[in-house]
Amino acid sequence: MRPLDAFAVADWLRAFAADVAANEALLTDLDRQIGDADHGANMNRGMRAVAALDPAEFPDARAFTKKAAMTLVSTVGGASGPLYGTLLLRLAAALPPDGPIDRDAWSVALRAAVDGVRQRGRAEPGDKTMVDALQPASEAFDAAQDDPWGAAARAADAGREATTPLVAHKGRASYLGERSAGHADPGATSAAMLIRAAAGTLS
Amino acid sequence: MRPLDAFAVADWLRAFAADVAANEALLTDLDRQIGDADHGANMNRGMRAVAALDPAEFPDARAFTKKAAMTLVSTVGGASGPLYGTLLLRLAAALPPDGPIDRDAWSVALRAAVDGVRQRGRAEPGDKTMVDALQPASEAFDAAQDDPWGAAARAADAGREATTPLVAHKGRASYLGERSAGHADPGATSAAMLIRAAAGTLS
Amino acid sequence: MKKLINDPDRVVSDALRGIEAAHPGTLRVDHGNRVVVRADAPVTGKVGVVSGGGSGHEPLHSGFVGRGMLDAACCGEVFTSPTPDQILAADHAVDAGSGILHIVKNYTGDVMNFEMAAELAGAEGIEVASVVTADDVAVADSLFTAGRRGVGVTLVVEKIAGAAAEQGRDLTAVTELARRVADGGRSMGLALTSCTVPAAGKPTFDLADDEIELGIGIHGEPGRERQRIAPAHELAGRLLEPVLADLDFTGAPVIALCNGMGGTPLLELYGMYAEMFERLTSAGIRVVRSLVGNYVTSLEMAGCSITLVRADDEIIRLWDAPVNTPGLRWGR
Amino acid sequence: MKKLINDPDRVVSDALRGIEAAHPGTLRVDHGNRVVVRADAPVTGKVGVVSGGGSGHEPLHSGFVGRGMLDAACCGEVFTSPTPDQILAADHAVDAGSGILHIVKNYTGDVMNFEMAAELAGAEGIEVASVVTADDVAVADSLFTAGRRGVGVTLVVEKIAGAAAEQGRDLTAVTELARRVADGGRSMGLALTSCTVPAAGKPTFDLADDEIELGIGIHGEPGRERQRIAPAHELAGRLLEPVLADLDFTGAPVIALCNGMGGTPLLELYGMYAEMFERLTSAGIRVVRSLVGNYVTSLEMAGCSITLVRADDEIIRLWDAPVNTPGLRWGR
Ligand SMILES: Nc1ncnc2c1ncn2[C@@H]1O[C@H](COP(=O)(O)OP(=O)(O)O)[C@@H](O)[C@H]1O
Ligand SMILES: Nc1ncnc2c1ncn2[C@@H]1O[C@H](COP(=O)(O)OP(=O)(O)O)[C@@H](O)[C@H]1O
Ligand SMILES: [Mg+2]
Ligand SMILES: [Mg+2]
Ligand SMILES: [Mg+2]
Ligand SMILES: [Mg+2]
Repeated sequence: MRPLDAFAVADWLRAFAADVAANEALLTDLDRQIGDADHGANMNRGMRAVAALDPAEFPDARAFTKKAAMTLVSTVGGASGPLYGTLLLRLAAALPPDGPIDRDAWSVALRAAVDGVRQRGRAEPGDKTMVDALQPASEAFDAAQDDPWGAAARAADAGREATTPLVAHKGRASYLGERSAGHADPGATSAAMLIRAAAGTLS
Repeated sequence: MRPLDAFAVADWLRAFAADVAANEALLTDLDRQIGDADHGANMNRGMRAVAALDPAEFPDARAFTKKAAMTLVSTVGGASGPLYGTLLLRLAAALPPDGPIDRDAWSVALRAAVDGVRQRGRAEPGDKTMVDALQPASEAFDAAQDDPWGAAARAADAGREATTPLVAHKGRASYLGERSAGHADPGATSAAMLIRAAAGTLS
Repeated sequence: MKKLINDPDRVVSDALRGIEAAHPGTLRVDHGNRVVVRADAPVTGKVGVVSGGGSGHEPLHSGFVGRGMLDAACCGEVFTSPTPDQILAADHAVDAGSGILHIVKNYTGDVMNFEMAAELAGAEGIEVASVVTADDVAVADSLFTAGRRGVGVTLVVEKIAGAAAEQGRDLTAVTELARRVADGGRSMGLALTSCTVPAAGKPTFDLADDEIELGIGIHGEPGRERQRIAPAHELAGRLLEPVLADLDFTGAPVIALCNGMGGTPLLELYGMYAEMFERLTSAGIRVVRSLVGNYVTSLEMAGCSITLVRADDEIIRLWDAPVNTPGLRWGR
Repeated sequence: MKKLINDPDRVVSDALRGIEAAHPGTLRVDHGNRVVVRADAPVTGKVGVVSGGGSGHEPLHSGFVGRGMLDAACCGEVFTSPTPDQILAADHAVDAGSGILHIVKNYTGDVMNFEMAAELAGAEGIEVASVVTADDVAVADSLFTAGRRGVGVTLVVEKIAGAAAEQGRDLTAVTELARRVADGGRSMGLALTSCTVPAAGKPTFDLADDEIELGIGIHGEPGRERQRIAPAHELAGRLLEPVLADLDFTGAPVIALCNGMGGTPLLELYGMYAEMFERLTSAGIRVVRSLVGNYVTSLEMAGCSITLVRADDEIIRLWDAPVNTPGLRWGR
């Protein structure tokens, strides 16, 4: 595992930001199908602001992550702003001091982050939300023999895929009732990108 | 010349009403080009009401024509309502008593009618209005060797044709300035139908 | 054509049923004549203020009937001026013996129908004065043409004349004020899309996806010029330049109207108003009162118009006077 | 996409410049936080009433800021709820020490952002209560879902809570009233056309030339069902049936809102209201107050919604109380 510091977290979130920017139209199109056509714009606005943060200005990974969380909360709005903001806030609070970090520490932090999202959104797995990518990711991370981030990324992606046939129970897509089935969830799609970015930068 | 009575005038106006009904879309389309796309609807609404009048209920041609005029005034609105209304009102006032009628009597009545339109609308020939069909019709009626109504109808039609290149100075088409050139005037088109109907029913 | 209507021929009468149901204390409706009348008309000792025109411009005119503004509005077919007998019925409904002012937008049909009605009313001994609004600078003004169209200033004339009549001023005074406002008003509009007249069933004109029409009227009459869509700040300039070139608006308090044509959301209208306000301020023009919204519309047309009115202290006081109508309401 | 804007990213901030220029005596704007604040806030001894949401629904909410209604409105990006720091800035701007009511439409994003703001305000010692509106019967209500969307009733809640706060009632009383209104309101909408979110650049959904979408939300969220366009009297039934099936509106005075989605002209809205009013009357429902117009909109979407609110004498008195905002104004 890459040792923990503000630069590691910044690399992670910048990789995520780049993926979101490249896929803004895709995320918005998914949201057009079952939501209000703004998830790409929302996430891109927020992650552009996060990517502009300079990790050199922060004492440690925890402070940097907290700032990234607050940046999302104050720039994104909508459902994804508080949810991704809470994810990073809880992650920050659970992070150990800078330095070498083992998989157990990441496991604890990741679980705390995902629990935070579930509490904030009151969503259960199967509700067709970002939780359907995040929860399997956290579980796969814990169960992996080796390469836990890689396992988490694959699980997040599978979780995202699995949202397609679901009927949404939370978020804007829930207004569609049965008509929400047949489209992947936009938030699960961006969440899978977040975990994939972690695999590419934190392993 | 067909002797004058309420039935003769009713036949004339019903023939005109039928022509307007058959050409409602054409009149509206002409008005779409240089006006507000309602001349067909306006004239059809009014002439339907006129065609529904029963000539048997009127003492003479003059009373029937006056009623037709008031019917147009109170059902058409727009520019054409007062103009066609005034045309028939002045015609009625200038009509001789029922019975045989000669071309001189018609000539006087037609001239009075056309003068009424010019006064009400303050339009001169060449302003690209119904006057450009009516004025030549009246003049051709007076100048004709025989078949004065036929000559009037041909002149009205030529007058209508001649409105195409004109720049409008009166009515809604005048707002277009130079852009009003290139389209025939809708009111001149319906006025030519009125004179043609007279040729078919009053000769 | 997709519209929330029963039948193109019933659009106006259906809407009149609705306006009657929605504003019982403010107005009543003469359905036979399609005239909307202030609930307590005729008001003793008061000049009657009557306007009207084709329908499809709501809230103009029916939405401006009520205390402090119009005593009656005559509703023609969509975009077709009302007939003389409608107007005469309105005159009868509001006549309190103090005379009647007709406020007429300068369209050939409106002018002629109101003229005929005024002749008929005059023959009955009712004193009628008329003020014609002709504020649209998109149209060249000339003695040899029908002159300019009446658009946005009509609202301001109706408000000021209505307030003056409410205060008991006589017909001469109300007419003089109305004319002063009409003379001091200039407007210019643009369209992003056409409207569709219900009876016609298809759009009055076509515009490409990146095209706008400058100098549009309120009946879907074509404008004078087409250009590509441009940023709001540029379009604000295109609307204001001909207005400011036509009349000097410095040195007097100005009433400004940033008016939507019916299909443009408030979000955009406020953005346009921001651009206009800044241009006016830097041109030294002092906007002291304003309205931003859909007031003088053209069915569902997308677009907007600007109206500026050169006012004075008296006009501003009358603007601020109470008004209670469906479309404009303030004070008690 | 053809719109009267400068740049999709500037739409909201441009509109805020315009609303500030147009209503100087009524409100002020905190441009950094995109918060519209009543001109004289904070008002001593008065509960602060704060709402907000995504932009694109104007006049909701910014157009309802002023005496007798909202103390502040937080403006998110188009169709995107505002952030907690915007809401906290609004709370700070209106806090007079008497507590603050948040009026929140029931969307996951709005609920969570207002919740976070309330936690932050609470941590600073500001007392915050919240009322969530959830009146859209097009959405199935269930404990296991996000529940119903908040739409038209929000306007009525803002008016009643604003009037109660203006009269000096305390936070508990204002909150109880707001909740009572929210509980008694039901809505249903339909769309003839989609809207286009400026940042997205294309219509959110497609409808055929003869198709309408029933049960539409105010963010271009797809509805529940499509059908062919039908006459207004039939569509009025389609909107009213589910509303009336959901709550008993007999035996109480009812406030009715016939609301345009932004692109539907008043002429059509009044026609729809006529149909609704007749159905309600024959169902024995007593509509005592009404609004017909574009109040809770979805950019330039064509369509309409109906909102009915079961009221009582106290609510009617508060509805009639003076209000002075850009979008709703009456009394002194
Ligand atoms: N209650 C919830 N819990 C978890 N995730 C949610 C919840 N509600 C919505 N989401 C996620 O947020 C995504 C939508 O985000 P976004 O479009 O940015 O916000 P909004 O729905 O406010 O427009 C959904 O696809 C879903 O994954
Ligand atoms: N001042 C006028 N004098 C004579 N005819 C006129 C005048 N103004 C308009 N017209 C005629 O009226 C026709 C338009 O009628 P119509 O479309 O029914 O009324 P509107 O212009 O009010 O919509 C024009 O084509 C023209 O022939
Ligand atoms: Mg969304
Ligand atoms: Mg016409
Ligand atoms: Mg017309
Ligand atoms: Mg959103």
